[in-house]
Amino acid sequence: MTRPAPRIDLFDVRPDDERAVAFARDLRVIEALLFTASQPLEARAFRPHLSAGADLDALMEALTQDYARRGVNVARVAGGWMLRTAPDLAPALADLAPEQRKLSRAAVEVLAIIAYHQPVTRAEIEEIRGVSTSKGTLDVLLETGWIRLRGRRRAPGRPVTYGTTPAFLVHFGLDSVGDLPGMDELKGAGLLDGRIPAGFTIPLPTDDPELQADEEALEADPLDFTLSPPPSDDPAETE
Amino acid sequence: MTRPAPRIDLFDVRPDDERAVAFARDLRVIEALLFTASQPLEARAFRPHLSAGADLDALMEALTQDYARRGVNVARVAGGWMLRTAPDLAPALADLAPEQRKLSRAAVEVLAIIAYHQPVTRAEIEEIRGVSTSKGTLDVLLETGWIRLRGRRRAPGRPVTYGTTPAFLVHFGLDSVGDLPGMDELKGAGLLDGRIPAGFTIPLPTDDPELQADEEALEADPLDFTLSPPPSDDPAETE
Amino acid sequence: MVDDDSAFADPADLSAGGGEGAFVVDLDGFEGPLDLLLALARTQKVDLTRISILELADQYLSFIEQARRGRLELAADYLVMAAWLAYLKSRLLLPAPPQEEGPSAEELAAAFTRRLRHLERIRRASEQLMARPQMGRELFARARPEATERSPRPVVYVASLYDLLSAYALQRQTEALSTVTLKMRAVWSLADARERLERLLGRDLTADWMRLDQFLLEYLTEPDQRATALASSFSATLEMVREGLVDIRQEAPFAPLWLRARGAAVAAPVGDAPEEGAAAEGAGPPRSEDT
Repeated sequence: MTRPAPRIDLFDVRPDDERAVAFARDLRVIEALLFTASQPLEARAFRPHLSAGADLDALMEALTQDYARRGVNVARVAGGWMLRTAPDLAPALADLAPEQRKLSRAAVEVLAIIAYHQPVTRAEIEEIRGVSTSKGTLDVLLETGWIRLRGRRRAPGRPVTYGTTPAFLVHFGLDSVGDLPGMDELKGAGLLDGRIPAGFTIPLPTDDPELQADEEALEADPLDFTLSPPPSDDPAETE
Repeated sequence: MTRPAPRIDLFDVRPDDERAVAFARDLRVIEALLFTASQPLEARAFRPHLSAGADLDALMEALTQDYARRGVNVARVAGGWMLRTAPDLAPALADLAPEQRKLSRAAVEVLAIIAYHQPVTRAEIEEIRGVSTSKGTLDVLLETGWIRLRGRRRAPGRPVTYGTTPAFLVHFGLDSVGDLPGMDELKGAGLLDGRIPAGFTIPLPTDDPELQADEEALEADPLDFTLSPPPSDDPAETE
Repeated sequence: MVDDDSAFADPADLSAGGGEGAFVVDLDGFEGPLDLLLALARTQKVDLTRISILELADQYLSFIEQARRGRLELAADYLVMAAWLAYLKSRLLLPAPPQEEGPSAEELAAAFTRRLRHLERIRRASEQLMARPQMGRELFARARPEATERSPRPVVYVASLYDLLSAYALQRQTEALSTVTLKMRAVWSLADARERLERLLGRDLTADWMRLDQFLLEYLTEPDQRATALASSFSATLEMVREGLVDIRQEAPFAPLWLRARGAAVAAPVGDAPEEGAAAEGAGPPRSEDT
């Protein structure tokens, strides 16, 4: 095994090398921005803070390299970049992890179906699994913040469509839903019940906030209390 | 001015150099711990995670040096260490885009009543909502610049009347408050349903700067701070 | 349909039902018939594409049979699936009828296999997904990202016109409807009426006959309370008559009701007033209780 070459010190620049000075400053700014961000930052979050004509790709590449062997890494997630601890340190940091409730197999399966088939309705999830989905399962997934109600399918009954959130991508370290593991295997597979012809392929999942052609907005239905906003927690409001 | 010597790459170690490997690993762990910490960390916070016999002073010294020229620095704070952005970057990080904050449901409700019922007093708002309105809610609305104190109702207690501002019209894309949809339009939009009892009306609001017949000027009362003018952008209010 | 497990079920190995051919009949471990079928298919140890549907159907049917012999309550889903597989099996074994409608037995079987394979792929994908390093478990982000040398951001509030209008409509609607309920609560209870009557009669030292509605007038500023006040007061009056506290009389049906405190009238013989013969029904009881 060969060791990677020692890094060049990106921050060690000659003061008269204007480009290098600007590059180093931009790197520092990006580093600081990433450090302060609670969400992955997209390119447009950096631009206003960088020098004119900064090469963001080169900057991100240099910073990613620079952090690669450190205890904190630059990761490409949910269409942006974020800092997070290095995966190999997980055992050393294990006691930082709060006691996590493990998702049940049912919940994991429903999450996967939503991720790979989004936008997807509850009936479709049930069709794939062959069992009805308890409301609790969807509630737990909604509570994780990984799935959301997208809209309604333009179909009889106007069923709600589900999809994943950017928080889902961040949690599982994915840049986009196209990077979901096992996508290739699923793509060629026939879908759902026997009525669908053999050559049918699964459409690529999309978590685009824009509604699909067969979706419509999820407007509040006064009778559907599951969609009504939660009660205000402002004590003065509750009389 | 002399440039400091380029740093040595702390993370570039020969795999057979056991001490260097342990040192680099400890550095990475410290880095990760500092990164995830919400408080400055004291020496004893690191110990359990480090290799036996780790020289914490040497580690912290090396890490502090290593971060010194970066966009994020190791700082000695309150008897511990923390990572924070380099002080010289503060101007560059200053947020250019203002933070978008969603109004609470309570605030939207109060705003809606003020818009439709202006000039309206707090008691009248509460009558319509059926709950008391926290001062915070009105403060937030005043902060948005969308509502203003108009004057006082010529009635016992001389309650303050509220109304909307031109900024309100701009934000909601209205030409005038007269463009707020009336009952038929609200019904048409499905916002009001058929259960509305007879005699239900929606008032014609006015945001005319001229005081109404039952209003009088809002002079400052030196003892009543709740009525003191907000940081209003309407200079007429501040006298 | 069977409900799946609660979202945080115990993470017991759910494939526990599927040993080497010899099945422990325990449906608790399975999430519906498809799950059971997948577990059964696994015992064939072949790729799902090459699985024998006939063999699978037999395995499933005998499993269900065992479960029923063990007097286990079987969810309808399992029985529906059993019926369907039995049907598919017979279609596969028997020669196709000359004019068959709909998909052929082979097409049904193929579609069924696809469905099983799809669930299996989703399962595999979900395992891969969950095997990834996850935030807060293996990877950690900044705990308090705001603790930095940054100047505070200006705040801009956002709300949409739709938010505004729906909030308004919802409130007005709620208010309009709740106002109706409030009005319905504006009822004189019997206790209210009696308390007021007692106060009135106690105040009236002369204890003359007085008209009930006359006395009520002073309370009744709102016309829509008349009916409830009159009804409750009348009922209260009857109660007080029964207790011997007041006398009541009425000249004719729908004529004004008169009442007076009984205590003031003890001296006067009650029964001799000629008008009392015309007293309405409500005035009857006092005489009978007089004895």
